[in-house]
Amino acid sequence: MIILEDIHKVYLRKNVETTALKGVSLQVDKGDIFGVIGYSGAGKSTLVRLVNYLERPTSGKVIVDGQLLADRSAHELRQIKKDIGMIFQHFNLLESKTIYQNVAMPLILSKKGKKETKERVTELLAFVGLSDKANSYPNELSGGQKQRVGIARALASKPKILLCDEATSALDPQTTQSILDLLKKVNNEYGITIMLITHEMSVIQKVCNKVAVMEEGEIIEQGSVLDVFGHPKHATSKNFVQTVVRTEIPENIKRKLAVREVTTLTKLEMVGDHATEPVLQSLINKFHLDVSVVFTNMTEIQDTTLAIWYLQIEGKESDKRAAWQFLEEQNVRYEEVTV
Amino acid sequence: MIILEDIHKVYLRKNVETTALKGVSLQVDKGDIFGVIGYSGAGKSTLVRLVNYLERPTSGKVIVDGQLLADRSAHELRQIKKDIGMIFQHFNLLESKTIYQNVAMPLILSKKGKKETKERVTELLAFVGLSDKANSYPNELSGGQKQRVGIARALASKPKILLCDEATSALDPQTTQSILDLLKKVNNEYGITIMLITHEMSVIQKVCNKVAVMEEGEIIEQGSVLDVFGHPKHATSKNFVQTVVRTEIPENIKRKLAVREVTTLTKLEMVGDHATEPVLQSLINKFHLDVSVVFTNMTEIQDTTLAIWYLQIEGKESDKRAAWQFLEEQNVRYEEVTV
Amino acid sequence: MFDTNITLNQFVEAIGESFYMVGMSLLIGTIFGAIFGILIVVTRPGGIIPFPIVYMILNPIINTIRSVPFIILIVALIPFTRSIVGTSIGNNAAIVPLIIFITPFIARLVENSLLEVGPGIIEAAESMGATPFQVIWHFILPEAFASLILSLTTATISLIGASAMAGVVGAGGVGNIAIVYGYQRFDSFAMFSTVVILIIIVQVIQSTGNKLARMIRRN
Amino acid sequence: MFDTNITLNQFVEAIGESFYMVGMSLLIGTIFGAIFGILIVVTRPGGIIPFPIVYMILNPIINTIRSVPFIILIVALIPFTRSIVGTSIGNNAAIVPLIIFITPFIARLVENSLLEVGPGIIEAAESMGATPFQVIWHFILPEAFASLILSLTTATISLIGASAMAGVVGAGGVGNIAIVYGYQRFDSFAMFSTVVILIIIVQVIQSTGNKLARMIRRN
Amino acid sequence: GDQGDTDGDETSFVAGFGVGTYEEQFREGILPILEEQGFDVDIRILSQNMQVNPAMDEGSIDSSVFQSTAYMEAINDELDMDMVRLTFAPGAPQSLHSVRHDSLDAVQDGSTVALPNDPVNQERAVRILEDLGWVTVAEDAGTTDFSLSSVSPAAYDIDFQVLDPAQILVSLEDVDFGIINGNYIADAGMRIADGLAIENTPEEHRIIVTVREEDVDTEWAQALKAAYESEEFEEYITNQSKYDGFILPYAWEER
Ligand SMILES: Nc1ncnc2c1ncn2[C@@H]1O[C@H](COP(=O)(O)OP(=O)(O)OP(=O)(O)O)[C@@H](O)[C@H]1O
Ligand SMILES: Nc1ncnc2c1ncn2[C@@H]1O[C@H](COP(=O)(O)OP(=O)(O)OP(=O)(O)O)[C@@H](O)[C@H]1O
Ligand SMILES: [Mg+2]
Ligand SMILES: [Mg+2]
Repeated sequence: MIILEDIHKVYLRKNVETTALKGVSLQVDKGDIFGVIGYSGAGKSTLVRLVNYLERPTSGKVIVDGQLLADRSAHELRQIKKDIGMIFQHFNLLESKTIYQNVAMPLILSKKGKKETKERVTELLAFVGLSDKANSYPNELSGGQKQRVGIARALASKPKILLCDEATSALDPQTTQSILDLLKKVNNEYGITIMLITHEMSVIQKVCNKVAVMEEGEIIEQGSVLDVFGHPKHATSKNFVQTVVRTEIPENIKRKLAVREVTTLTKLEMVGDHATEPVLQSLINKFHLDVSVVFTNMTEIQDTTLAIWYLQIEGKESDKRAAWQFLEEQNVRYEEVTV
Repeated sequence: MIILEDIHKVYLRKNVETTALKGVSLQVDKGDIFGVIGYSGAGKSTLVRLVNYLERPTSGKVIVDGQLLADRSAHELRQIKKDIGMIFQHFNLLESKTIYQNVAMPLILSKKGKKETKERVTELLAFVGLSDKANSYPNELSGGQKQRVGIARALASKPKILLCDEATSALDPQTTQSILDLLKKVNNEYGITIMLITHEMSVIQKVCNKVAVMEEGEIIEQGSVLDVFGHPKHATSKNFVQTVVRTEIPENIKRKLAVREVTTLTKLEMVGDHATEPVLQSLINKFHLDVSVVFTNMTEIQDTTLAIWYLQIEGKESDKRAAWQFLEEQNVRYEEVTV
Repeated sequence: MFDTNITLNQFVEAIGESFYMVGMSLLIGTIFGAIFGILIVVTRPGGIIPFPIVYMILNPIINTIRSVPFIILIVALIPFTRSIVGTSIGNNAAIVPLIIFITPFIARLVENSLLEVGPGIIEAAESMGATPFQVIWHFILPEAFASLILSLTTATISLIGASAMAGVVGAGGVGNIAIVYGYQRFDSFAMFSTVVILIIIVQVIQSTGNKLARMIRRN
Repeated sequence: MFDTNITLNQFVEAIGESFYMVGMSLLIGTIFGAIFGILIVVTRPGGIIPFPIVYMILNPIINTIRSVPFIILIVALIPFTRSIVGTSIGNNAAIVPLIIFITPFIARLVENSLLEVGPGIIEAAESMGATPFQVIWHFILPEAFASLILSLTTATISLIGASAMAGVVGAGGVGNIAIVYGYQRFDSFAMFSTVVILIIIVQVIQSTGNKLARMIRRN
Repeated sequence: GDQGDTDGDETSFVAGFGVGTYEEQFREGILPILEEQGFDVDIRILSQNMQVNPAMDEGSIDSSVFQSTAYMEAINDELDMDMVRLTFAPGAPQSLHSVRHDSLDAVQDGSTVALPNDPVNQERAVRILEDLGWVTVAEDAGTTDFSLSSVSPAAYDIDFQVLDPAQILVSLEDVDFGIINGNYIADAGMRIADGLAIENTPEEHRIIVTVREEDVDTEWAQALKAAYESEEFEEYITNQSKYDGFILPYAWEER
């Protein structure tokens, strides 16, 4: 549904060139919730702004819904844009209009009836928890309230594609959760395609089915969220994944291990149903091993549980070998790690 | 060092009153890193803006460094403000000046020498990773880059108090981490007092020693981070803590438990060194219980580890009782919970 | 009572004439000025509908008219004025050069105000697929409204000043009384009282403008 | 060659006189206009140094001067002019009323431009403990600079228009040639050529202003 | 010098004018005579006649040619000055013109007549209409503050259009009749003689050369007087067709 082909984007000012995108290609299918992460300045905002042609590529193709945007007339572009909602990083609200009018704007532009507009706006404001601010002006709102107005506005016209540039970064976790639930709902019910920039891996973890990791204008890794989160390949991706899926042992525990002169640990990785199976007990009871849990973490990704265990195992070598065999049979990934 | 006493703040426009703060009192000691969390619109920004008198209280006292701000002359207030750095939620950068000039501004205002200014600004820009953007203008920066400029600017004059209004909300986790490290460093080395608003509990978890939870203009809970995180009392606080310290069982695991008709679980809570002790193995080996780990989570708070275990324990009643006894001796909090 | 040649009647009539001339020319001048100001903002290179030809024609025309001293403008426009209102003298005839005088002035002020609207707002509009007209009507104009009001206030006051010259073509008005009686006939009372009236009128217009602008800015 | 009364020499001299009068009065008028404009912005209720008395005095003074038709202003100022430049006749004498005319005009435009600077910027300044002067100098003025340039352009062009009236007190200049020869002596060539010169001058000023403003806005 | 008061120095002075014919006469006909005699003359043009007397009052100019004796005397009262008539200058009479009508007979109630807006010229214009019997002028009509309130209908109820003097000529199409100052007629390439009525200028309305009383006996004032009365100047005036119809100084008639 959204295809970017070998996009380059160069900003030029007074002979100073800033290359924001260096040959980016990606495909977002209909119904995807596509997450984009990356360090600050990686080119994420530039990337999504290409989709509704707020930014034109220096080279490369932007294809939305089968239409090559470069070939479309201004009028056709406007029609395409009407089906693309956008939540801006800096909100871009009209200071001169009330919250109600801000949210109603896309409907007014589409010449929707008064009644329909009123219903829709009222519903959306209620949803984002700002019904009592309908007649306030943006400069009377808190940061998070402004962001919610931006979200309501982007959804007002029931777009087919929704572009979110850090739509929840100014929101507390609860509000974020309710917004994410809404995004999931519109995605499920209306099949809206969503492209979502965020810094919070937890956001991607909760709603995205696909993710692209950007670094210095390039996509360094992309794929299904479970793949990327489970086995990030690139160092940057690992860093990001690390923030939600604690796959590494925290420093303070490492320090204690050092004191106790522990150098080798066994790391187990279990996904899905395996995660909650009594593997640990089997190791202790069946193989008579001495097991202590050094660090453990369970994370939900897309309704699946990913469990990481760092264990200190002692016992007879033969018992251990038997235990390894057992783990392999159980499809549990295990690994000896040195700390 | 910062004392707020029974502060009320009412915004008035056209006879519409918005009460942003309803009798807030708090004390931030010298050297504290004081976190403020709360839902969007709770009054967090209003609260910190009182400290440098950008907002004047409708009633109540603001005392900074022993000085009642209401009693100070405009000139004295300016001197006080010079020692208070502020990072704004919306950055508030000068569009007409380069990044270098923006960061240099507090130094220029204090009439610092050219050389000193240059050194300090260069150092700060290097720190926030924007050395190559020194001659760019704010509108050429990404959201996170702007935020970093705001951070560098607030630190430029080596303030005694730093107010951060969501200073890292537009930043990726790595950059956030490096900023937080910096905050910790200036806090340690120069004893800077920091008041920090954030939505990300993980930020508070990483750097704050004290935290206040706000709701609808009131502080509903405050205290040391370990206390509030370990045992949040108020429902809202629990919700917040929940986002980083997974104390509840995820939905998908609950569903599976329901299928298996499991209704009671044992919840263990271990803090500090206890967290990594081989309690589990003892339960299995010493008391011959059948233990399977349903859900587990370990979180670092301020260099201490907090571990939560949800266990499905089966075995003889007598064995269980002995186990409970053992846990009590070990100072492990345990609880039977129904799912 | 006073040593003056003018009667209260003349005064009242002059005030009426001033309001008529300034009001009419302000009304029409604002319409055209706003249109030209908007055109010049949107058609400029980098504007929302870049249209270099329109910009390159409109810009010098505005400058040209602004260059011409008002009195010359009055004379130069006589044939045009006559073709529009049928005569080159009287209040109606004065309105034509007043319009031509104030239109480019308003256009420039409008231009300046509109250029102040941030690019983020225009991006928001474009992301919604707003037509150029909608961008102007629903986004740029409302955002620039406070500034536009102040600009219009400035223009109105300049217009009042210019209307004093309307006496050249036999129009009346308060300013003309100041010139014809106060200045040419050394009638200090007439001079003084007309200036006072002008001050009051201007003061009222200015504070109305300020109040409106402040209301719109809500501070 | 042409049926005209004026010589090339007169023309060149007039251009020089225009530049002198407009330049001088612009320079001084800008200084005072900027000061008053700034004062009126910062002392207003809710401004950075609310000082109702200054505001309440300055605001009507600006309005008062703006209310007075320029020709009346020239005459009314004669005693003042004489006390300043020693005579009420000639180019120097014309500069005084031109300054008095343009100062409040610039003050108003400056006011309008400065009011456009967002409250966030001023908060940033205040949070740094900037003195009112620093707030103005380091924050408000640079942020409003592009708009100020356009305002100054507008003022300059209005000043050129007004300077055409300087002939009333025996000053010269291009506009005066247009009036004296073109208007009063029906010398079409003089009229036409002076207007062309004015157009060129104004066009140059305007495009310089536009270019500067665009450079500052960087788009 | 720049300053009118050239104390002691009697060979230089500042000559002030309004716009138009009198300044041109001076520049072309008088100035050469004075310069030959070694006088240093600075010419000042004020684009509004109104400003000439105040300029003389403050000493910025030493002589002027633009007003009539009657007006000068009224101003002497008004501004408390002491100007005197040095001599007469060739004056352009006002004349009544029309492009709509061929003769005065077309006048009727409601006919529009354009008049100059300044008091001096307005009074002169009204006097022409008074001579024609169209209006009557009140006994106590002012001079410096002459206004139409002292004019009442006689034979006809005339509709006055008060315009800038220079404007009347341009606006002739829009009125039935217009009374135009002679200097504009000359400048516009028309002839005073073509007017439907020409001002019968009484002495007190003839154009004079004015100086301050204290200056009358100065060297330059006497030379100026002599120049205006000279044959050389008379020759210049009478040889130029644009001065046809001008009212010539008494000094020349007496010759
Ligand atoms: N200038 C104002 N006029 C009226 N109401 C205001 C104004 N500023 C803030 N408020 C209101 O006061 C309340 C508290 O605002 P505040 O900005 O302190 O919230 P916050 O906790 O910082 O929220 P966020 O996390 O979304 O930034 C909000 O309901 C807001 O709408
Ligand atoms: N108008 C512009 N002119 C010049 N450079 C620009 C411009 N806009 C963006 N850039 C640069 O392009 C790069 C990518 O910017 P972009 O806004 O896409 O980053 P981002 O990934 O969205 O970052 P963030 O997470 O901080 O918002 C940055 O280095 C930025 O400085
Ligand atoms: Mg971005
Ligand atoms: Mg806030």
